[in-house]
Amino acid sequence: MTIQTFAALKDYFSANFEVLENLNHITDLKTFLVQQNPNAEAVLNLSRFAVNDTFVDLDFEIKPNDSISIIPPSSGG
Amino acid sequence: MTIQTFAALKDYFSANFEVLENLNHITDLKTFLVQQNPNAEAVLNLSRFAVNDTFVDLDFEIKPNDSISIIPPSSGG
Amino acid sequence: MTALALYPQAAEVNIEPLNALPLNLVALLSLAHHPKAGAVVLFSGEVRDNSLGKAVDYLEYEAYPAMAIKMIHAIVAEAITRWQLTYAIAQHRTGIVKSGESAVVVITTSPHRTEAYAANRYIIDRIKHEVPIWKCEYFTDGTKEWGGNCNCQKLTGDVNKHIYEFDQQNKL
Amino acid sequence: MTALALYPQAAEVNIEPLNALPLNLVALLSLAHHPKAGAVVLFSGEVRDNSLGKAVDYLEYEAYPAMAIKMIHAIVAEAITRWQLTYAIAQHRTGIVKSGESAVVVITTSPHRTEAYAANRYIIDRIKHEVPIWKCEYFTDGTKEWGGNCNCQKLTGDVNKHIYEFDQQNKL
Repeated sequence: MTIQTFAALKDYFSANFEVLENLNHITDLKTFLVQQNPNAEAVLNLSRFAVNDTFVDLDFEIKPNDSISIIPPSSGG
Repeated sequence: MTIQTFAALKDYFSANFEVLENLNHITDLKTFLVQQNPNAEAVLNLSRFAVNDTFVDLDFEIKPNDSISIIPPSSGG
Repeated sequence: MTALALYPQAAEVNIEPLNALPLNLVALLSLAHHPKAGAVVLFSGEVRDNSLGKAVDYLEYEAYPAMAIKMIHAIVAEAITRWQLTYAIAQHRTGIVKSGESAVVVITTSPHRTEAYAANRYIIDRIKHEVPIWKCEYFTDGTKEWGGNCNCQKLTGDVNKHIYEFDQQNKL
Repeated sequence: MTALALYPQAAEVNIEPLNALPLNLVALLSLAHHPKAGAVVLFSGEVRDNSLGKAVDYLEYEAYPAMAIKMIHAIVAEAITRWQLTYAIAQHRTGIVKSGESAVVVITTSPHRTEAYAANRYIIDRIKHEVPIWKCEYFTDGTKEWGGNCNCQKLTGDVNKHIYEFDQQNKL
């Protein structure tokens, strides 16, 4: 699966990267990313996940070719 | 006392006229004007009175040299 | 002289409350930028091409300037104090105003948006209910009619007591 | 062909939701006139020269266009339907925005003013809470900080559940 990160998340992860591990749900991806970079836990807890540009919950099932965007809290305006 | 009228009131009275009768309160002026033109009663009942450019109640005491404005309901905007 | 001295105190900008010429929304809006204002709200009341189902040709606004000017200044000043605005102005047309033209403009600015919206609504509601300005609607069929926006007296029983949409909003 | 056919259906005017260049409030406002619209409300969110007491040099806005554009279109369309607006647009800056410049503009118009104000507030609140746009504040002391306007998760316990100022207003 491919991952996109934005804004404050880019202080912890690349803007775009690939995850090859076998992860079943969004919550597993989140756990995996916290393991990769424990400092990112706080901002990951505040972030929304989108799969193929649609927001999903943590129990959403991921398919290997999904494109996942991790969206920190909005601060437009 | 001098009287100014505006908007719909000008269909019933001059824009500016003088009242020489001895009237003590605004309510007396209102009664006097209804006597002068009974058709104006409805719009006079909806109008505010101002003495020397300040809104007053019906029991306000009028002095002979007062300048009185009769203000139909606002319809600005 | 600090950097801040370069900026005017926008709340004090003096705008004529009545204007016999077309309202220049663009010029008025351009005055509203202020380094302390994060929120700018502009309201423009415009003439519609119909009123209660009849086709409107144009409106004509009459005002009693001696009272209207003072009252608009006072309403704007009160809003500036109450919501701590960085800037506020209101200007109303007099004379003939055609469909699609602006009859009244209100601009409010504040550091955050809640105050700018609330103050803007407060100013226009009070102007519409209280300020001695009247519109006469001229219809395309040749008839005319004095508008009577403020019907509060029917509900309050007192021509000097108004019911403001602004307060109604807050009560919901 | 009736007289009405001379006017565009303003609600359908297509405005790009994201703009990398300075927002042209004047041009956008000039599109908002409509013969059925008695009320025009414009909101401009502008960059202040300070944030939490620190002097701001400029902001930089990042967006995720693939989602942001679709979401802003959907929010505006929903507001048009809900409040039966004659016209509504929203446009947000990306890139560097300096103090006093507009970062976001929302314009709503409707026959009467209650709907234009309500819809305007609704659109800006949803944009600020939901749409993937982020600001980074660059301070005059050389430091920078990602803004975090939306703290709803602290109250709702769910990053996908927001508390809108718009609804709070209605509950007062």
